[in-house]
Amino acid sequence: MDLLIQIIFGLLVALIIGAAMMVVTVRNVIHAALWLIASFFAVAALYLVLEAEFIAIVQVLVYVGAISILILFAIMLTRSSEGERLLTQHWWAAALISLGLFGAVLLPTLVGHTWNIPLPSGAPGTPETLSGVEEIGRGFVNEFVIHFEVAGILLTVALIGAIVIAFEERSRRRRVLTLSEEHILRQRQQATAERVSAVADAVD
Amino acid sequence: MQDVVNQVINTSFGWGWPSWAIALIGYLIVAAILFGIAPFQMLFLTLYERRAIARMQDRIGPNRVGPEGAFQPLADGVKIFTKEDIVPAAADQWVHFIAPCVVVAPTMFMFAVLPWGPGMVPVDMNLGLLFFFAISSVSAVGLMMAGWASSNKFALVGAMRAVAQMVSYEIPAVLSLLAIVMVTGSLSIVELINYQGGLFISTRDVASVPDWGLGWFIFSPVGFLAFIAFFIAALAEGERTPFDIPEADSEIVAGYMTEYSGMKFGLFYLAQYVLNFLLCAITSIIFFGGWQGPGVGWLYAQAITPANLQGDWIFNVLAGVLGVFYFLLKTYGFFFVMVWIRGAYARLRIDQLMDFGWKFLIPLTLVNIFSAAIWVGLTKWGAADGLAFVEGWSPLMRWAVAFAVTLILNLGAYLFLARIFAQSQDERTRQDDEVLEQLTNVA
Amino acid sequence: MLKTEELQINIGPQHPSTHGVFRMLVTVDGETVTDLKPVFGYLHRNHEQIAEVNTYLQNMPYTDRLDYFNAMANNQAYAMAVEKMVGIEVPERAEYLRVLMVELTRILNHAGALGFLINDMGAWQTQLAFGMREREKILDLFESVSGARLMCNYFRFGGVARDLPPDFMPRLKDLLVAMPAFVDEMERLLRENEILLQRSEGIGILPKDLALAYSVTGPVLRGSGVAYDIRRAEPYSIYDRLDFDIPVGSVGDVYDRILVRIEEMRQSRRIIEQVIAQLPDAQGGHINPKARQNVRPPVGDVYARVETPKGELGFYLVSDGSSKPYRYKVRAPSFINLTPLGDMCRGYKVADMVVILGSIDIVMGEVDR
Amino acid sequence: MTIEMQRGSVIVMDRRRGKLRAGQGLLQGLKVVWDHWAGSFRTNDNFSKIHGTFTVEYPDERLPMPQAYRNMPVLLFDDESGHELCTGCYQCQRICPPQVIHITQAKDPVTGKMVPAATEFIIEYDACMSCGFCAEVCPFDSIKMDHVYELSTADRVSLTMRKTQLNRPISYYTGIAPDLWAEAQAGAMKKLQGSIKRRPDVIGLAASLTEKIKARRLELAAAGQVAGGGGQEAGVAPAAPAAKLTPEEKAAKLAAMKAAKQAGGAPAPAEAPVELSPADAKAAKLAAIKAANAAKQAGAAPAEAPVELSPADAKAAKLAAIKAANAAKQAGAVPAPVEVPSTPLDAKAARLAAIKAANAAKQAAEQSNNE
Repeated sequence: MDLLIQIIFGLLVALIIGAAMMVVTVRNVIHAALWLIASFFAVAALYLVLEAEFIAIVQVLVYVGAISILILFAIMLTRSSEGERLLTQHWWAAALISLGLFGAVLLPTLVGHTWNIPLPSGAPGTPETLSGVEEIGRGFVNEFVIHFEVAGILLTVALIGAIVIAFEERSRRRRVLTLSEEHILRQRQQATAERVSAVADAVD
Repeated sequence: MQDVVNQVINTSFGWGWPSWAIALIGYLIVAAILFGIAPFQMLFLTLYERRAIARMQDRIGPNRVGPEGAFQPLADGVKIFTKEDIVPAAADQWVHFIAPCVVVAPTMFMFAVLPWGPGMVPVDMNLGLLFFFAISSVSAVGLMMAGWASSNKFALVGAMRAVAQMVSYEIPAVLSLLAIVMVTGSLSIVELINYQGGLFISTRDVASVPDWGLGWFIFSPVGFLAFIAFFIAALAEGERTPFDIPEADSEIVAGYMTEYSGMKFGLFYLAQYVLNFLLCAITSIIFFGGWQGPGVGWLYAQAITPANLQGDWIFNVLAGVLGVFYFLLKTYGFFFVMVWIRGAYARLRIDQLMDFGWKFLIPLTLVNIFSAAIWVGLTKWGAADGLAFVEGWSPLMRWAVAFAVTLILNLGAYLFLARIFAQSQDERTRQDDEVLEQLTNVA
Repeated sequence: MLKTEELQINIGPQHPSTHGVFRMLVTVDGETVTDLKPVFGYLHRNHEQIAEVNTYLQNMPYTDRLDYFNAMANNQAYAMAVEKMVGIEVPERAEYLRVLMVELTRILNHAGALGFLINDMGAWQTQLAFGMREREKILDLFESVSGARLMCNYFRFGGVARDLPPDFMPRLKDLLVAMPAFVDEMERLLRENEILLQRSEGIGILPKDLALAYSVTGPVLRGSGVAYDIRRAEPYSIYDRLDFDIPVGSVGDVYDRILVRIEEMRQSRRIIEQVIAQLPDAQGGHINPKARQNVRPPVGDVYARVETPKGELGFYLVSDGSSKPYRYKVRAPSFINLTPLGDMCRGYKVADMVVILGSIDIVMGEVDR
Repeated sequence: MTIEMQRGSVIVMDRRRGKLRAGQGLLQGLKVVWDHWAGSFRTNDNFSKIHGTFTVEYPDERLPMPQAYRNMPVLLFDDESGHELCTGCYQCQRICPPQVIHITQAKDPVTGKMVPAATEFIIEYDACMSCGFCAEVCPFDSIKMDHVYELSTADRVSLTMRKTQLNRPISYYTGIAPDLWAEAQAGAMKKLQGSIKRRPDVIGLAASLTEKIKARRLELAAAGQVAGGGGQEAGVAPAAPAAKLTPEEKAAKLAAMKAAKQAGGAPAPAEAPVELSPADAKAAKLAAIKAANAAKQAGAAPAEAPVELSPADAKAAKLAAIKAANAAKQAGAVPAPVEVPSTPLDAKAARLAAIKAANAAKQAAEQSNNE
């Protein structure tokens, strides 16, 4: 069993890293987004290997199903999907800085962590129900209520922002009149003009 | 399956293979069976649909190839396999190539959690229902890829419509299921089916009801409304009439499939029909008890199960056969309803579809969640949860009160929303004075 | 901010819903049509020029090919034009036979047109199949009387080619028994259906005075609320002896056109029943025996028009005294009704555009000629 | 814009607004479709029903074609004699709107004059518009519209139909359209009777030929006077007729015409030259019998010609029989057209038969004169 898990783990990690590399190296932005989706999906599979079913499913639902679609939409709204390869002469500096930052975040964890993972206590194949829906629900309204609420507010704000942007755009866009609307409009304008001229005549 | 494989390899043959190999073999066997079933469903459903809709149109339908046209799908398959695969010169070759696979794969995944009969589920996942819908949303990526890579305007418009529709209609689908999940308190599909024993009333609500396997959710107001909403959303998700907008042939030719030919096109078809099968199956599981039906529960109680190791294997077989029979009967029944609707209705417009989803279906499902909460409170909670007044009532009484309250609530909500929605639709089409005033000022 | 662009889509000439080879150059903003240019001529067959090298009788089968849904009505218009030019008397019985055929044509055209319209809205052929079933019955009748289903070529100068075969009347009476059930069924499928209401109400409105200005005719004009029907406005043949009503719409949208077509089918049935009742008393044979088919009309010109199911079909003929028309001009209803399409579609969605085109009920054979 | 209306009114369609639409219409639609589904297990074979399947499973079942059905034109010939009804009058070629009919008129091999028959008759089926004008206009009912509609081929050329492909026996046409054929027969009969009343001398001849015949008669009469009365050219030329017809002769002639028409359906065959269709001995025998009958009706004793039939030389025998028939008709004092197309194969036998026939005819004429 362990060997199988290790093989699967290796494959998944290779896929994740490979896909992530492709994301930053391909020139076509859409291709990059698609590689990103592949990476997300592999991460979800990794969660499944860790027997974190709920997280895995949420990863698929949120990242693969929703976020990636949003990314694709966003890319399609941008002007060109074919990016220029921007490789300055100081690319090594950028690489160093990013590596340094990465190390600064990761190294304390790598060094300070005690790497003695306890073996599962129960028999293999019968995981504990860590992902019961009731527990999650209780977690949301008890322990993590602040996080939950903050996330909710954030999403609401984002939603409202999106609506505002779309509305602004809509109001600026000239609505296309249908034939009958145009006709009624013209009739009214005529009537108004006639009224005005009648008034003018009366004044004269 | 794993224990059977273990039995055969290690006990009978005595080869002493490691557990991971046993597990792998077990998974592979199950996967192979499912991969065999899925295309078969597609073949069968295409013939089924064509024959049924032909009857609705006073025709006979394909009856030339084989007895009653039974081999027509195979002939179509041969035809589609031998067709030339045309890739447009302007297409993005790789994405164009991968897109059908991305569309088909999730539908195959979804078979993993589908229970066919009592004890017959490939993976009894705790979160089966969630898994089902999470995976189904992945195919939207494939549609997007197909539409974008074809570099065809019809395909792009079709993909945009498809994705917009899928994303919007997932919400009412999941919300309507949420009501059911609230009642059962579990996301496991197997648990959902087990809940639906009984006769008209679920045994979990009123324990004294005889278990005829007929305590389906459809018989409660909450379940009924959820069923209506879910089935409509399923039609939209499966791109069935009246929601087949992404492939509206009279407007955008074939939508995202426009630039596909040969077996790639066939794969889209495969994905669509398998998805339709799955949606019908999940509808029958959630609202019509899946394999539940008269006799199955009794047979399965005699069978060898983890709970009853002294059972007789013959009952396993009998319960399985009867369960699968009920399940497929219901599933194909729902597919008939899909075909029936396809035969009767025209297609909505994309903005009307969005209106309907967001302005009618989602409020309706939200009301239904409220009803579900009332249902749960009235049937399950007691003084400990703050509902002291139900303490003295008998379970049947509690059930009856819950039924009446939710019925009134749901019916009222439906009529109210229908009126509001009809009015809003009227306003859209009206030569409104307000609208015109606005236009006059602008002009 | 988000930038959006207008997209130009070519709908046609090869497209499932353009009713033939017709192209619409559509500019869309998202899903909204901002501009539409109809492009036609893909089916141009030089009809009018061919007619000028043919004799008058030889043109009769060519008129079948104009609007191939209603060959009988086209024949009638052409026969009337030539008869008017030469001064041929048509026997009473022949007139009744003509009206019978033309009203059957009207039913079959509307049954087909409604079916195709619903198909354009996205239904999967069911309503069309029902319409086609009735159409087939009528075509069987046409076949038994004229020898062909579509290209009937039944009318001759001074009458019709052949009298009714003996089994015609019983079959026609059977057909009339089924007709109310069929129309009611069609109405049930079309009239109350919420989806169809959504797709047709308020879509493609053509206001009354604009309809007149565009000189559209037929159900499109009547749908816009103008009670104009040549059968009443300028009674020809024997229409002044028959009772029938003119259905008109009130708004001028696709829904009104559907309603008008449904009601016209009922009225046509009424006419046919009256024709059946009056036919035995009618005088004369199926054709004026004195009428020569190889006509040489006197020098002059003539315009004759009839109300075909699609609208006013007129033939303008100029004769130079020879056996061939000097000028032959067709006023085709489909062509004229198509002119407001671009304006009617503006501001609606792409899906509506298809429905509006379907509600005009064009046949490209007549548009391109 | 309103119009005056006497019988009828304007109805404004009711849009049924203001009704709550909560899905009833959708359910109604489902009901309609359900009724059709449930009713589709019966077949719909009646015009008065709207439910039930109305599919005709085409290659297995076919709809009966109405008699008037017209698909593509074909040419008719007489079953017994193989005689073609077409005289090559060009009426159909002239009326044909797409101009797909091409006729080559037959010529006498001896004199080079036009004869009322077509040596070649081409119809381009690929361009034919099935209007049926050719059948309507044909004065001899020789071109009729076929009912066969399975004409698809892989190439366009094979749809250019030649005369041999177009020829159909009359019995074929009576099989597909008996009423129409009866109508055509009645029409032809009426025309014939009218012609007999109007022009008793030249019955059944094309109008263009009557002048020639008159001239020829005068010429022959003059020649006869020179030769000393009643002589005739040997061999090819038939008996020269008496200048005046007796009433008996007239009756005999009418009977002959009728007999010919019963087989041929038109007055044309009586005079028209015959081209042999590939017929077998049986057909020849039939023709011989018919000729004998015709001769009998001409008031003569049975001609010898049919008796001498030998099955070995069927073709020659048939030719002889036809000649005999002609001769018998000529006993009715109509001058026979001189143009007798003889097959090059056995011209000699044919010539012999013709001479024999002429003799028989002479005998017959003498007998009838004696009577």
